[in-house]
Amino acid sequence: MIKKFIHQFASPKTYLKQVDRAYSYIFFTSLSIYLIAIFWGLFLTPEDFVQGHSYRIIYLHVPASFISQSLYLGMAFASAIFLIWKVKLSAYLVRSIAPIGAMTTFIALVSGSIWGIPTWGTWWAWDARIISTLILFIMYLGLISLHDSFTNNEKADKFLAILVLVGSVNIPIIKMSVEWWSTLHQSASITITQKPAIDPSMLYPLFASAIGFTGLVVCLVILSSKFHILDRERNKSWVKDYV
Amino acid sequence: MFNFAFSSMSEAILMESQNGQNHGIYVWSVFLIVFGALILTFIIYKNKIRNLSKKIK
Amino acid sequence: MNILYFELLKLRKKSRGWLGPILVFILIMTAFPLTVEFLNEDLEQAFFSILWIAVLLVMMLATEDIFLEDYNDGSLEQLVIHTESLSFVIGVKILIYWALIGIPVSLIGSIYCLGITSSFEMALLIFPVLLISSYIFLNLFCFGNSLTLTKGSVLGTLITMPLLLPLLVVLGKVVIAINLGLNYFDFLILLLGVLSIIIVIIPLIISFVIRAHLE
Amino acid sequence: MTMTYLIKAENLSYKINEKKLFQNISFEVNSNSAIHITGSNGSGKTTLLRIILGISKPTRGTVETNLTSGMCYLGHKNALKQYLTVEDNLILQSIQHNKALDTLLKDIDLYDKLDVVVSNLSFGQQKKIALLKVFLNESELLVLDEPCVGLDGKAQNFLTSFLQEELAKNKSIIFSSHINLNLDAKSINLDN
Repeated sequence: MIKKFIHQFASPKTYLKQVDRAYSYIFFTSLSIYLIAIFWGLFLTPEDFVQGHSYRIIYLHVPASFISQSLYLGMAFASAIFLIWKVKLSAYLVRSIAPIGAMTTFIALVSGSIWGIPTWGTWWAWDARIISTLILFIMYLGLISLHDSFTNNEKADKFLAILVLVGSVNIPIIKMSVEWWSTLHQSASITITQKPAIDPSMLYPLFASAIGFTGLVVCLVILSSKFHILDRERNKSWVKDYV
Repeated sequence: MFNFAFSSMSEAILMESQNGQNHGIYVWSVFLIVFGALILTFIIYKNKIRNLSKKIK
Repeated sequence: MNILYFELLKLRKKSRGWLGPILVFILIMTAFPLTVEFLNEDLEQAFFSILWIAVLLVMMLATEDIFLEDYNDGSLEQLVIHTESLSFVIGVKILIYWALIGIPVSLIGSIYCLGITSSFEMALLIFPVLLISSYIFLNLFCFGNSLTLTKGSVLGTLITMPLLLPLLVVLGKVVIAINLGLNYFDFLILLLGVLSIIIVIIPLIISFVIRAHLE
Repeated sequence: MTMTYLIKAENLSYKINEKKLFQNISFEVNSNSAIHITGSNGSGKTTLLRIILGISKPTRGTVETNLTSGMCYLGHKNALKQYLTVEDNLILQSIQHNKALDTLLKDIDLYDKLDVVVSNLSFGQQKKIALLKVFLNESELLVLDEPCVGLDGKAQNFLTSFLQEELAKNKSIIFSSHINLNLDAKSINLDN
């Protein structure tokens, strides 16, 4: 029952139709939220007492680093669905999330290291979160090159899903171990369990920028998945009608 | 909460902090990188889809 | 027990498969002091990081060929058709590789440790750590190389190395613990725990991967 | 009484990268029968055999097996270790050195090659060594993928007569071949 439902709902064709309808709404809403949030964060919030104006990078850096990890989680979910129910759509999604994940991780890495110059006095510290972000970046690239090295797409999907799942077990372990190894990075600004350590007037734009950035990344994932679906299913009749 | 932190455009670009350093260069370079990466990725994928559609047709 | 005999028969004629990695290990451990100015203190500081990286590298070299040869000549598909428990065979195969490469490398590593730190206790304590870590390395590289079976070991290493980082951190801590005379046995138990999970899971994953390759 | 079958394949279809290889292939293998799979290059003969063996999975359709003593498979890859001698390779394939083996080796002109390293043998000679496993098998179903490739006329005749004997011994054979072996076989063409 469930299997049949998933297969019907998750046919690439219906997915593309739904997503095409939603795309422009998501894009314009999240773009305006993001622009407002960035404007708010960069011009309207007060200067930080300790870090000065450089703390404004938080509105650009934190959403990217949050998304870069969430995307991996998303890939892991999609991989599990693919391996359990053999839903092709989720295999396509895994492949199309990977480059977007690499892009956001790259943003997080570069923005973080620029932020480090005024704050820590160095652009590269052997710090736990920098290292685990770098590793995440390399893992994304490894996933892409693993998939691209196979000419048989079905096999490539399977191996990619396995590696993503193994990696998803490992990512928290990597984070824990590297944190244990050394820590210099300021502790996370927002945690679920504790009261936020930053002022609400700085926090609201942060949330807004996180939401806006997430929406934009979702748009990118939609575009990327559209490309991969069309590419992989190009011999099917519905694709010719669709295009 | 909604007061401008800077009084002029040039101040906003320089972003001189209380410790006397200009942080504008860091903030704005990150800004450019983030927006550049986003726009570039959007363009790349739009292009890819367009080229592929042509090929399929 | 046929598997054991067969594997040994193959490796007897293929000495580059097991002797090669051991010799490379000796070469690395001999070459690295040449890059450091000859002061014993510097040597000691660099020694353990070189040791772990060298073990890692050698285990990578050792697993390069472990499934590829059987895949290319078709014995892997015969194995899949004729054995009920592919993962058991894979587990035994990894065990043999460890016995032939991991154990000698651990022994040689401890001897080098004795030579450089001139502390017998250190060498004695580092030996079991080397044994366990080389086995874990071997398992994970087997996993990586099974994924990238026909695509070369560079890609295999690229996707396996990130998985090994936590282990490297633990190994670094072990050395500190030994130096300070702290909770060495806690680390040993931790490593053994990790190993026991990996020994069970990795062959299962590899057998799944190999079936997918033959498909 | 229902017919007993060894292998029953129903509506097999296979796709690679969303391209159809073959569609709706159905057949039954009964004991004491031979099936000859034909088709042009790239029509999916090897894939079909691998689906029967259970190595590959069909995109659609099912394969039911009803075997008691397993199957014996010889594919394009001969499963020989190039760096080992013929004798060691036979050990690896669990073939006992006995009189039956000796006479067989004499029949196919390989008796004096036992100590030779496999990589020094020609392609045809290697194929013959791989076939030894088939000649000495005790399973009820033989699955042979292009068994004649690289064999000389004498060896081909030997193979044919061996397969005829096997059929007489109530065994079943599935094989793919471009050459028509002199066997009483039902043929399946993959081209349509």
